[in-house]
Amino acid sequence: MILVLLIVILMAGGILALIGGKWSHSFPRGVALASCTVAFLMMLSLWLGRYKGFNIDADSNWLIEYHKEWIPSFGISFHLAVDGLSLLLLVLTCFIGILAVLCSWEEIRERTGFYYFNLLWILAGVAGVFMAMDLFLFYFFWEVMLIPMYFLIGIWGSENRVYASYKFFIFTQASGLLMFLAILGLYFVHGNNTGFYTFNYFELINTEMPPQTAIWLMMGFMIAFAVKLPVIPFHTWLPDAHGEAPTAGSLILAGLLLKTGAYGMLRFVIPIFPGAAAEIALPAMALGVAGILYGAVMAYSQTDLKRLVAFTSVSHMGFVIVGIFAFNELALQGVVMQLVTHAISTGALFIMAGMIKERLHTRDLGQMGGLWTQMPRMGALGIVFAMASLGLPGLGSFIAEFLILLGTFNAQVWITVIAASGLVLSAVYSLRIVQKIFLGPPRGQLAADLSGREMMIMAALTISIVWLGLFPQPIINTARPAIVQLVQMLEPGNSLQSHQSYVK
Amino acid sequence: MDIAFYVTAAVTILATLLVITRHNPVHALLYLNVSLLSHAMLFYLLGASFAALLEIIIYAGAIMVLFIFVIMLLNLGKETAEQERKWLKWQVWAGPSLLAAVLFVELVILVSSSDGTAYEPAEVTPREVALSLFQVYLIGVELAAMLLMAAVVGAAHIGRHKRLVLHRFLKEEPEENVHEEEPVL
Amino acid sequence: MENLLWLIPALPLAGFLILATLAVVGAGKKITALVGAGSICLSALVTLVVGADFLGAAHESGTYSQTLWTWLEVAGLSIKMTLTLDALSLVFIFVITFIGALIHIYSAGFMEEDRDYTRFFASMNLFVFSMLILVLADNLLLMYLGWEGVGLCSYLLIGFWYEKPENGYAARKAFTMTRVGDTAMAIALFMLFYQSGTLVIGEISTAAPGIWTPNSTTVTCIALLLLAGGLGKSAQLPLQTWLPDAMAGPSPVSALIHAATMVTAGVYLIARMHVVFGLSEVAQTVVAVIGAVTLLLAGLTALTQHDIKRVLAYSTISQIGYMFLALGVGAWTAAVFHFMVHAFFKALLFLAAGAIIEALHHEHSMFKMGGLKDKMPVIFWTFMAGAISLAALPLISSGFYSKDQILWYAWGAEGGSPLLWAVALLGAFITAIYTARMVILTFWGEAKTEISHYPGKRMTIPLVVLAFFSVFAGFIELPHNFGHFTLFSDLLHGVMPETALRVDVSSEWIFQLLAAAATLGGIGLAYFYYYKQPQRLENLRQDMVLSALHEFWFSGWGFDKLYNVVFVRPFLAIAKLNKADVIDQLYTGIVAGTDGLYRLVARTQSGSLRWYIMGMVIGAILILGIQMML
Amino acid sequence: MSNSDLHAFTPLLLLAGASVLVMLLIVARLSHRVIQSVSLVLFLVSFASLAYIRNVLPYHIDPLFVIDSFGVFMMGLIIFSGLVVNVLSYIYFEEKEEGPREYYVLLFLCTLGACVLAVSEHFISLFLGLEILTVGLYALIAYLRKRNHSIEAGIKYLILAAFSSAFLLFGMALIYLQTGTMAFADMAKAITSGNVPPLFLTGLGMMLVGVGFKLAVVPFHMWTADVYQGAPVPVTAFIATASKGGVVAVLLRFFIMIDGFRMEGLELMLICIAIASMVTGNLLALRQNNIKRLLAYSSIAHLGYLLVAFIAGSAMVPHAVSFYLMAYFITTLAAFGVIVVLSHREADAEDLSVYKALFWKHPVLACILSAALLSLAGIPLTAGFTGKFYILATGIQGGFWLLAFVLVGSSVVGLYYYLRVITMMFSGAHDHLPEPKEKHPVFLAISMVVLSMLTLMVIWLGVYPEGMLSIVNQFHLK
Amino acid sequence: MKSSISIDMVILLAGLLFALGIAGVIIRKNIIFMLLSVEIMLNAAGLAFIAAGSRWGQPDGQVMFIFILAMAAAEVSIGLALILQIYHQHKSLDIDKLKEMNG
Repeated sequence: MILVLLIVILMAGGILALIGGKWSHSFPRGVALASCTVAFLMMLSLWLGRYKGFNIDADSNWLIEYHKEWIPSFGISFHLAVDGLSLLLLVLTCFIGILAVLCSWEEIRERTGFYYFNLLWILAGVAGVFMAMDLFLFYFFWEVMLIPMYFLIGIWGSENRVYASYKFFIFTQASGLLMFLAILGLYFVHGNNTGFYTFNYFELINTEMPPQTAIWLMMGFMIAFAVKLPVIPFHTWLPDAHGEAPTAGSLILAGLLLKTGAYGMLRFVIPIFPGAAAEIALPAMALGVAGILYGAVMAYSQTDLKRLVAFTSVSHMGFVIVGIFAFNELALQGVVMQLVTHAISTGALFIMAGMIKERLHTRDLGQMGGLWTQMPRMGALGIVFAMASLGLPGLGSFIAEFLILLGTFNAQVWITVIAASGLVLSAVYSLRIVQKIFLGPPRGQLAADLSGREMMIMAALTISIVWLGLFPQPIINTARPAIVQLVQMLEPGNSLQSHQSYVK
Repeated sequence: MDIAFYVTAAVTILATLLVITRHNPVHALLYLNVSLLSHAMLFYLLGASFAALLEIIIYAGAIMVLFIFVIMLLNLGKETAEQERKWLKWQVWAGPSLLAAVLFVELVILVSSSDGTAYEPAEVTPREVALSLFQVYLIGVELAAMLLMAAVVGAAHIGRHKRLVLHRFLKEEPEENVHEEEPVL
Repeated sequence: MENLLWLIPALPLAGFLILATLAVVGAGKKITALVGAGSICLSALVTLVVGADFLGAAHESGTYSQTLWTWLEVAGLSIKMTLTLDALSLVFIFVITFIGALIHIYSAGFMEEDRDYTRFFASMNLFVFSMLILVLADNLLLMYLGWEGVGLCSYLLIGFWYEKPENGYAARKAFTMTRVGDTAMAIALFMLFYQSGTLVIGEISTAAPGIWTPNSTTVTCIALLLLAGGLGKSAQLPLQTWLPDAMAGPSPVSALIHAATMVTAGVYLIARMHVVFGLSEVAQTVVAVIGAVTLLLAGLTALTQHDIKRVLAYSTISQIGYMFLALGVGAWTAAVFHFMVHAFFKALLFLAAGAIIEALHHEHSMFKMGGLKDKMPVIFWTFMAGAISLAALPLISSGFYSKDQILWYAWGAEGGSPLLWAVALLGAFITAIYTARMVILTFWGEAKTEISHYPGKRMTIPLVVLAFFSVFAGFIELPHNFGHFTLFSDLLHGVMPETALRVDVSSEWIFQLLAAAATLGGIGLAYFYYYKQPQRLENLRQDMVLSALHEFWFSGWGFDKLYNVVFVRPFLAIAKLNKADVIDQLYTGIVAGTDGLYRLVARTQSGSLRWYIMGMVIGAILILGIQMML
Repeated sequence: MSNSDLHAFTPLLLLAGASVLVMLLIVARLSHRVIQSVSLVLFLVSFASLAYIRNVLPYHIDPLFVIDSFGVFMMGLIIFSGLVVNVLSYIYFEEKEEGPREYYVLLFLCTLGACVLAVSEHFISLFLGLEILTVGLYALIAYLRKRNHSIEAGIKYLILAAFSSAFLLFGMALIYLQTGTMAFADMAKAITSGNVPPLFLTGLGMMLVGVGFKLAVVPFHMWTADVYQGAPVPVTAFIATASKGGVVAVLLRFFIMIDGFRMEGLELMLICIAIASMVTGNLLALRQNNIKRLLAYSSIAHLGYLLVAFIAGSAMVPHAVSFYLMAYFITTLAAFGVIVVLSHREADAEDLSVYKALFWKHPVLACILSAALLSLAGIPLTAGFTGKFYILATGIQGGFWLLAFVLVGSSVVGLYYYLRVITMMFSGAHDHLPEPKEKHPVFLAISMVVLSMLTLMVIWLGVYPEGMLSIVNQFHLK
Repeated sequence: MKSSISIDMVILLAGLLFALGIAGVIIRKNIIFMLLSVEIMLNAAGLAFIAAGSRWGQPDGQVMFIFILAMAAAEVSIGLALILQIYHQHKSLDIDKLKEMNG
């Protein structure tokens, strides 16, 4: 029930904000903050409640489940369930949600009601994606998060927002529809095999199909997730969307929406199509590596701060796909870490870009420089997150990238070596950010240093990233059962009867 | 009786051809009348005498008269014929005719690919038709009435012609010029 | 007492955290200096205590470990936050905390005028912390944390005066180039993990002989990759070009980071992993050759520099070259010994140079100095102490003892060869020349720049202390024919093997003599050209070949240019070329195509009824056509 | 006709009677307000009568009609559309220069025609229903006869409709010639044995031209935009919904009864038509700045989507088609409703610029229109999504992957223009206050209530379609 | 009345007339002529129905014909009313002038 409650709180908060926005300018943000906080606390209590000592209390992977018929005519049910992986991402979702509300606090002055409505509904959609255990429901949530995001970019974005919002929407929608086709295909393959038509994940996971079919169906899923992640060559929506979105929008995009792609691969592509996934592992990893390098080079060449950060996302997500297709526990744990830490580090960079834009009214790196003099606090934090972005040990990203590379090394030596060269390039672009914004002669802009609210946001992020860097074990332990199971699935002749293992 | 059929058919085709090629509307209309009359003849030959009568009375009579009315009302005469002559260049009609011809050829091929047994046209008497109309297809007839009602109401509304009102005190109700009467059934 | 081990890195870390908080809150300079320097001094104190305890207790295993918490535990990979103290790390932490403390005290005076006083000390403290982690780490991943951490601090401190863009670029260059090495090292870590199943250094060292057959490709690969990491940090060929530019940072930074400690991290790494290196002859040879080539190249470059700090920078590269050479030939202890001695005298030289530069309105060029001998006596004498050690003046300088040992092993150790020795000897000659040149240009002759102010006590006292050590630190390790006093190597032999010799030890005196001759010859040559007859030098400059050579050396053998052409420019060109993202053009193309299709079909909606009917007829034709076909 | 015949026939009789009654009211020179209200009541009564005949289903009135649950459902949809159009008509026509009274007569007749189509199982009733609908529409389209666009649209529609009717008739004649019957069921018997005779297929092909015109599928689509644009907005809404619904219903019934799916040639034709419609429709709408035309083009695409389900030929077809039609009807009515509310005396709210900043001026209207457009685009939470899901499921079940891909691909293109409208609605500043509308607060309020209800239905069908699905899934046409 | 007319011949005749009607509709620009041509097509269809009815000896063909007649009348009436309006507004019956809506 807590799972349903999570979605309900977010959605209801959104509606309340929408209605309240008619009368009061500041009411909606209060509501939004309250509902995000409540959601966060709920998830946190769930996590801590299940997390005993060093291991998640796991007599089963599935910690909690909610199941109710929805459209029985098609075998569709409202089926939510959470394992360690989902739980982590849910906590992350709520955390990023709070930050998103906080960093919109002053930035958004118009139509606040509608704004926070959209914000909360995106969160609800993302949360739904992380919980849905019915493929139809999954697709449903997958799309639910799009429209509010589209509004968020399209209404509150900067100059080129309309183009960006179209691009974002059409890319994700197009790929989403392909996934939908694949879901339907899977539905019928399973139905024809067993005579039992259902969208239930735990049933479909055991679908047997000829390899050729599996490849095609998997491609449908893969493309959708690859666009979200994004894997080159499907990344081009990202810089535009990130660049034009309001700060909270970029934060959520980078922090959460991209994660849904990786989550989808972990949750659906590998378990449902282990054979096919193994078959495309090498090309997928090659694309991942290409993404790492390409994203890094592109990031370096950008003059727009937010676009730059967006391309770093492309680069970082390249690690994710490399790690996923390395198919071993080390790499997969690295992927989970990368999902969490990237949300924090890149999110922080976007928040910072937003703060700078609020002060200087530009995202052009050419017009920045020497900001350290006026904003030493931001300068220091900027360096922290630039370092996080380049994977400095001691910060969370390092753990992620190290584990991914370490895991991948076992699978593909040369892929790893090339991917590792991304570490050098990431230093190149990350330091360029620092150089262009904070270093150099001051240009005489008037920019106040961080306010108390902003310090609070950044402090939360800094503490998180350091915590993740020095003591990542809670994350790893929480994700472990899910990851272990995933790895077992990939071993041939070891198809797990997973539906028997969740809590009844 | 084959001869009669072929002659009538020839007349029909010729008349129809002339309808679509004449410049003067009235001429065309008259040719169409000829075509309709020969249609009636064909119907008769096919044993549908009732239909033949209706063709003459309603089609050639009533409907064509409507056309005549309109042509008169709009005073379409020589000028229209001139205009038509200008319009009907071969560049204009060659392509469309070709399309029609292609369609016809296709039809011919498709139709002639059927079994093609000759048959005896059976005569269907007016009585049978009437019985069928008022027993089996009674609802159809009623629906036809609704159809005509729609036509009347529609035509009445569209055909209505507003006069220019010169003085606001003399503003009259728009006069209804019904150019249409309900065709007899 | 050994339980205090964690305090050694924790104190600088606490200092950093306090200073970071102070930076936000805003604090006076006094308290900043107190916290900044105090934390390191305390750390040094703890080091002394712990060190004494360690030496006294003499653990049976020769090491002492302290586990703080588990860092990472995934699928067979278990990394603990464990600090390990053994003789090698003891030497290093001693140097780090002790010299670090002195430099912090010096900095308290040196940086007095600076606006970002707090930031400076915060970064310095963080650096000391990272460096301590690097040397105390019990596993390679933790070491990597320190390894990259010092890189970060180096970056922060090179770019400390960020308002000058060049400084920022220099910092970036340093970070990026070392990152190249670090990445290679990361790959080495992967290989090590999969080969040995652990990243704990001790376990690897123990297990190594059982895992790899000597000279196997794998072990060579691992060693070379580790070496690449070391090359980056230690500014050895071919990753050396960042170090001279790193002189953009404040002089205490150069002293601490770019002379005494961080740049020797490569030496530490190789010494630490000596078991792995010992298994691969190829790797050993490569280390030696790189060391030799680097020391020569850097020495020749130092010969031509104008900027006093750049001379010192190249000399640092050169001296580290010696250490690598020593490592390469298997003279492990000699390398570490030279490291220690070098740390003292090079830190001293940098600090003294910093004091000079500050006194002369931030004038870096030696040719605009001169005549300081009498005006700044303290500086002069301390600088001289450092300089004789650098030049390895026989008998009275500690540099002589450490360098002499290396020269001897370059010949005599099992990995040594006459060629290596010859190069090293030539290097010693060159070292003497540029050292003398530097001293002469700076302190003799006429004064060319006014002195604005004199260094205070906080700056001079550390100089004096360092000068003492530069001169006398060498006496803890004396050659066999000089009393055979081997306190230092004895200490280390618990950790590292003794150097095996291929020739008899009795011939060592010849090489000592030759080394002394080289040094004295070099000094004499410099004295002749730079003091006695400078016009001769002018004549030499007229020579086309020599001046071209001078240019070439001056530019650091053209490495910067080469890298510019081979790496930087192509990268920039690609980045610039593809700024608009070529893949995006694909989608733009699709959009344009769709738009074109739209225009095409939109034209069918002409509004002409006849056209519409024709469309229908065509449709009918097509439908019937399909029927005909089937 | 027996009493039970009459019983089963009540809705149609009511509609026919309503048209006569309204005519009498016109003669009595009652005001627009009264006539509109009376028609509203009459529509409601007809709609309610559908429930009344529920227990006699399925009922055959030989040979012309079969009144079964599918037919009643379709009639329900059609009458419902008529009802909504009727509600919307008041505020639209009251300000117009034309006397709006005859309009209601024609509206009833058209609804009647469409309903006849929905329950006919004979060529004669098919033809008559179609013609009642079409002839009524001639007049309705050109209703604002003083406007050039209206009259242009009228004549275009008239000539094309007659033209296509001729094709339809000729095709029917060929089929009749081949089979000797005009009842669908008998026809099926006549062709069960062996191969389908070519004459029959030719007839089907020619009928397809006629039906294709009514459905506005490519290549018989070109009239759509002009007619949508020229006709009064409520009429456009009617064309988009009821008129198409009736034709789809009869076509489906015809196809299923004669088992048209086994004819490969026909299937191929339909596939071509479906693909062409999806692609062309969406392409045409791409940069359209007139929202009526835009919706016209989108309707072309949507009929293409519908054909995807149609072609699949499985038992799911009637279910998918009925559900999709319902979703489409509700959505389209909502969209046109917004246009009606925003239209002025002088001009319809057809230019996209009218919709600028609508979100801030009329948030409710904007939300309704957005919901409608998103539903048309097939985004979850809306009826359109469920409908599209059903269609895709049907198509994929039949193994028509190509069609499914084209559907997906073209609807991505389609997204663009729906988004354009939505973007238009939230772009622009909140510069001026809502214009003080309207003179007819009561009817405006009623319209708004209806539109809001439609929107709620759109969302309801998107979120919890199970109730409706379980109704739809009972249909059997064989 | 006996005849041995081939069914194909009648259908072909109807088809030809139908095609002529189509040609007329496309060729002519004058709306009246277009309407006339449509009448030709409808007539052709009627002929086909009569022929079919006659082949099967059923009245249905004629019944259908009658309905076609009704439909033709209905259509012509509205069509002509529209023509009047067009003429009043455009002073021309040129269909190509009615192209205001396009795109």
